[in-house]
Amino acid sequence: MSGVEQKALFDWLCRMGDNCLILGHRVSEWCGHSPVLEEDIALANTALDLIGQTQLWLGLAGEVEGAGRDADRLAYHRDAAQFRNVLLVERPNGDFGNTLMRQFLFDAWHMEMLRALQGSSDARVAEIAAKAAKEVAYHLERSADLVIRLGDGTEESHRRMQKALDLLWPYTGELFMGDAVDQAVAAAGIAPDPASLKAGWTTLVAEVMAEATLTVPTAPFQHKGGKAGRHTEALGFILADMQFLQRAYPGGVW
Amino acid sequence: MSGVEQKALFDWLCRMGDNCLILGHRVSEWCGHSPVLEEDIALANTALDLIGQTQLWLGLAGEVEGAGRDADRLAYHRDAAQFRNVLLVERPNGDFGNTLMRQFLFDAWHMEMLRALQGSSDARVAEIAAKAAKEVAYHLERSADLVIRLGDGTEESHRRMQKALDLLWPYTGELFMGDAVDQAVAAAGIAPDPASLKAGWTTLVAEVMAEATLTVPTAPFQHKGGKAGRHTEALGFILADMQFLQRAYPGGVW
Amino acid sequence: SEQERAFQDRIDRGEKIEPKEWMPEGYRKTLIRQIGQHAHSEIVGQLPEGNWITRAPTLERKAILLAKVQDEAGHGLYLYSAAETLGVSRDELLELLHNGKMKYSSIFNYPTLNWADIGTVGWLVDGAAIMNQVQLQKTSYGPYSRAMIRICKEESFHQRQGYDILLKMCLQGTAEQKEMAQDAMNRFWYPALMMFGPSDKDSVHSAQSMQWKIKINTNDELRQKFVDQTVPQAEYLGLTIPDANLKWNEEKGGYDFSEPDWDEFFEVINGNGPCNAERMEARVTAWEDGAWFRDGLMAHAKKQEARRASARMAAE
Amino acid sequence: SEQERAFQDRIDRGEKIEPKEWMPEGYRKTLIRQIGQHAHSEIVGQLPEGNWITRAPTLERKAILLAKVQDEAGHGLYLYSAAETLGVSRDELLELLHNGKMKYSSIFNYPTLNWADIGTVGWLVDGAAIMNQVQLQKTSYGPYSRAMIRICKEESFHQRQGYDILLKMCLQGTAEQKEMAQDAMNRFWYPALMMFGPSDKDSVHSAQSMQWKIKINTNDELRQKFVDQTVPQAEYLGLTIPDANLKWNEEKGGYDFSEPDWDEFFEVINGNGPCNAERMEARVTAWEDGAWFRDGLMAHAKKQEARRASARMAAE
Repeated sequence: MSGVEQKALFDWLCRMGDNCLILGHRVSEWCGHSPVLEEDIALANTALDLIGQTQLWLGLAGEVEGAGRDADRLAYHRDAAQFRNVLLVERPNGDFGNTLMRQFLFDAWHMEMLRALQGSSDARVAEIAAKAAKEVAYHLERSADLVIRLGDGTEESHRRMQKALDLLWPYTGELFMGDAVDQAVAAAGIAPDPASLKAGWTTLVAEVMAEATLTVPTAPFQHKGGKAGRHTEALGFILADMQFLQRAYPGGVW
Repeated sequence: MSGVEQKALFDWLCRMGDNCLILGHRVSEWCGHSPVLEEDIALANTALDLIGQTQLWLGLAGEVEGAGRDADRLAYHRDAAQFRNVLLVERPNGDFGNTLMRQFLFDAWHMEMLRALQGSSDARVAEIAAKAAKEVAYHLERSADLVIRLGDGTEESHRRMQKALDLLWPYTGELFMGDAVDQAVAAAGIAPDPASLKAGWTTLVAEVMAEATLTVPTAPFQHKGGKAGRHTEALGFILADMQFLQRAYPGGVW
Repeated sequence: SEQERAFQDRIDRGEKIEPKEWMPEGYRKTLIRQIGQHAHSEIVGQLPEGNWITRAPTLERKAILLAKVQDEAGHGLYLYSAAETLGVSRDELLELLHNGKMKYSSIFNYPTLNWADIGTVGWLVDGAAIMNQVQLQKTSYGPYSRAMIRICKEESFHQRQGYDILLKMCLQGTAEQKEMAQDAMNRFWYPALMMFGPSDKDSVHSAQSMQWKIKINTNDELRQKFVDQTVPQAEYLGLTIPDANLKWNEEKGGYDFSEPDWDEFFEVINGNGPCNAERMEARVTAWEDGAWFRDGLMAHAKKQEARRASARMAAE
Repeated sequence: SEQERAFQDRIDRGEKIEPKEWMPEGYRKTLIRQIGQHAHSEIVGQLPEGNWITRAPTLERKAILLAKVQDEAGHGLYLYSAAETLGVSRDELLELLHNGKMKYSSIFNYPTLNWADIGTVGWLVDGAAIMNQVQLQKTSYGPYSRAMIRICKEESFHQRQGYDILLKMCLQGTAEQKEMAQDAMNRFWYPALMMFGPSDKDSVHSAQSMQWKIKINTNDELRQKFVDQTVPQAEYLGLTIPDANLKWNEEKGGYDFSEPDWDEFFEVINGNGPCNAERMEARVTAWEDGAWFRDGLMAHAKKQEARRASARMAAE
């Protein structure tokens, strides 16, 4: 692997890992506060899967980088500008409908991505993807189902889900925007071109929203920046909590 | 000064400083989010005064300790268990009425305390108190006035203020509880016995609440712990934000 | 009565009582109270630990804590199901929790203030809970007993994970970390002892519950067992138990120790603990804010049912 | 008309127009829009800086930032008062802000992502604002001109404080801190240039505003002045301005530089910036959540008035 490719692969792996880490963090904020016990369980389970995937992606990122950073080092000792997650996953939880909608929009992309990655030219990537895909298939099944039921539920639940969709929609475009990093890993056969995932995602989202009686927004504006380290103001606060102990107690053993 | 007295004085100064620091932090969370522009200004001003007082108290604490810690070191490099503020000041902001009620209950104590401290046997303490008293007199005038106007305003504003008073009441008792630290500084003539402030405080609170048409709670239970470093779960999150930069960038120059 | 005597005979023979079978009203009520409280404790118990999930110091610790909190919610589910076999629904029980008519374990009214608290909660609180629950595997009500068997397996896992946090902090960690652990011990020791309930002589329900084998051991027996088990573990960690009277008693073959402050216990039970108000507010808010969600799912289910019905009609 | 000519003559002679005096409707409207936008900018401008108050790295920096944000709210107050002299109330203007019919400076739709952003906002954003405001001290409308004189004094203080943050970080700080500062520069440079508005040739209102001396300098003049002033300051900090075309032009005695991306500018103006939705949500939420507070104060004032009235009646 050339140095350039290695750097691109590292960046790309951080994107995968950071998406899982930050979404897992957001989901875990619900712990003990969800509308019904079954959801407490399901959310904890989702967060747990995502943190597990974080360990795999960031662990591999550290290996690829070869600078002695392991998954924890990457998770706990980078500041916001070094994080590579898409903005979607750092959006505040809002109400439970907003949390579910964010989960569905992400899961639908995540599933497409992991499917494609199982054919990666890098065996380690393919292996992680295969493991994660099993978990994410379940996440997607669950979030799609809930979006449908709540969209086509009461007037109130419909209103909330439509609002969530409208609010989150401008954060979905980034999932499919490619840059030099994406081109490099795509050229090496490691990962798909992000744009190639859009058709499948769009179809699934359209189907689910139709069944949920929700209207897919058409406004073209889309946020971006997360993949390059330009985040929203929310991320700094997430990291202040997440990293407190590691930052406050250097040399601690946990 | 004996070693014991010095330690007690240090602890006591931390209590004074930490009260200002943590309340200042809470108040500053409102910045740009208050119900009316005049309140944005007043709150920023209150927070500013409190941070200024923090610098004086913690600065003196550091001097007394003589271990090379300055006010910033004390503010930014202690964890929750080393903080000595009363629990009242770390209570979440809640609605604006709750914030005002917390401010009034604290200001009323703060004023009594600062008045007494102007006769401190320690000239440095008396000097800080004299300076702070001018600012706090204004805080108290303002918070008492608003509590009265909102208590005797609409039904809704009355309800909110009464709820705030009921919620915060069990956090006022700690202001008047003495311990070995208080005894030591009282014996040295540095600060009053906390219990001695209660009569004045109670009278003022009763007057203001009467004018505000609010009912002073009678339930006897009172929380404690903050003065000894046993806080509520809220403080850790406050510190995670407050201390992030100092913790994350050791050796930084700001 | 005849029925009551026959019932007691079955209990004495060690038979399990099953849902549809006759039971005295007092037995049913006591079980509902006990199982309900236990279920509530599991869900309220998510809060103090959940408080540290976003701040867990490593990814592995975060994952372990998430799994633990998930287990607790799961235990809540088993227990509400066990209570439902006695004719009371989960929603009814939750309403009693929310309006303050039912309690949860008072240990969860204490805050978690540093990361060592998470270890300590696992070690001491889950440890005390297990001590209670192990005996309850032998309880006379079948569904409760079976729930306990499942729960005990997971709990002992939790206890070991909690102890492991402290092993790391105390034996490999920095001086600051060890201080955290001692601070946690100082705060949790007596509340953990309180978990077994008041001394047998002051315990209202104990005698009847033991006769019905709803409880197997007395509060004091369990507390003694807990202390005897815990002291050497604390010694291994190098932590000091905050009790000047703690001393090995050769004669009784166990430790002598100070009673917790029972006034505090009753205060906390009655709402005056450090976190009672927050815990209840968190649960009630979650429930109220989630009403639209539950209503939405319900409405969807009805629509689906109606659609299926009209599809059947069309097909006929 | 005769009146309009006389009005223009007064302006041309450098006289100030005062509230009660006759003015063309267009003049009044233009002023209301400009002063209102400026006032809104001050209050929305509290948000990106307020975002770092709780995380300011030292007590002194926290105090300075609090004072600054307080000043901004104060500026908002002066400006709403100036607008009120034109017959529009603060509440009316706020309603126009909240329903999206009035704008605020689009710079505040960019996020503050690290502590150097606070320095950079002070240095570049306040710097650009001052460049605009200094000329406005000479504006033809009296109350506006006087508000500007007060504001300018405070703003130049803010700019120095912002630059001081960067001096510390860039000249005495760690490599990581310098990286933060460069990152902030990269993100804020073009948005700061946009603050002067589109190029004169594309600016709708400019010519008339200049004739009325509501504006004194053109957008392009001010932008050029800003770049010429800023480049050496950046050099002193050791920061690179993210513009490959930036070059001293001996002939014109100023720098050549790249235009900002005006498509982005218009997108952001039209709601599609990084933080537009958050900023508006924050302001609208603050206003709506505060309704009970404002109503309470109003109700109390009425009660007091009624009490005074009945006391007067009783006394008569």
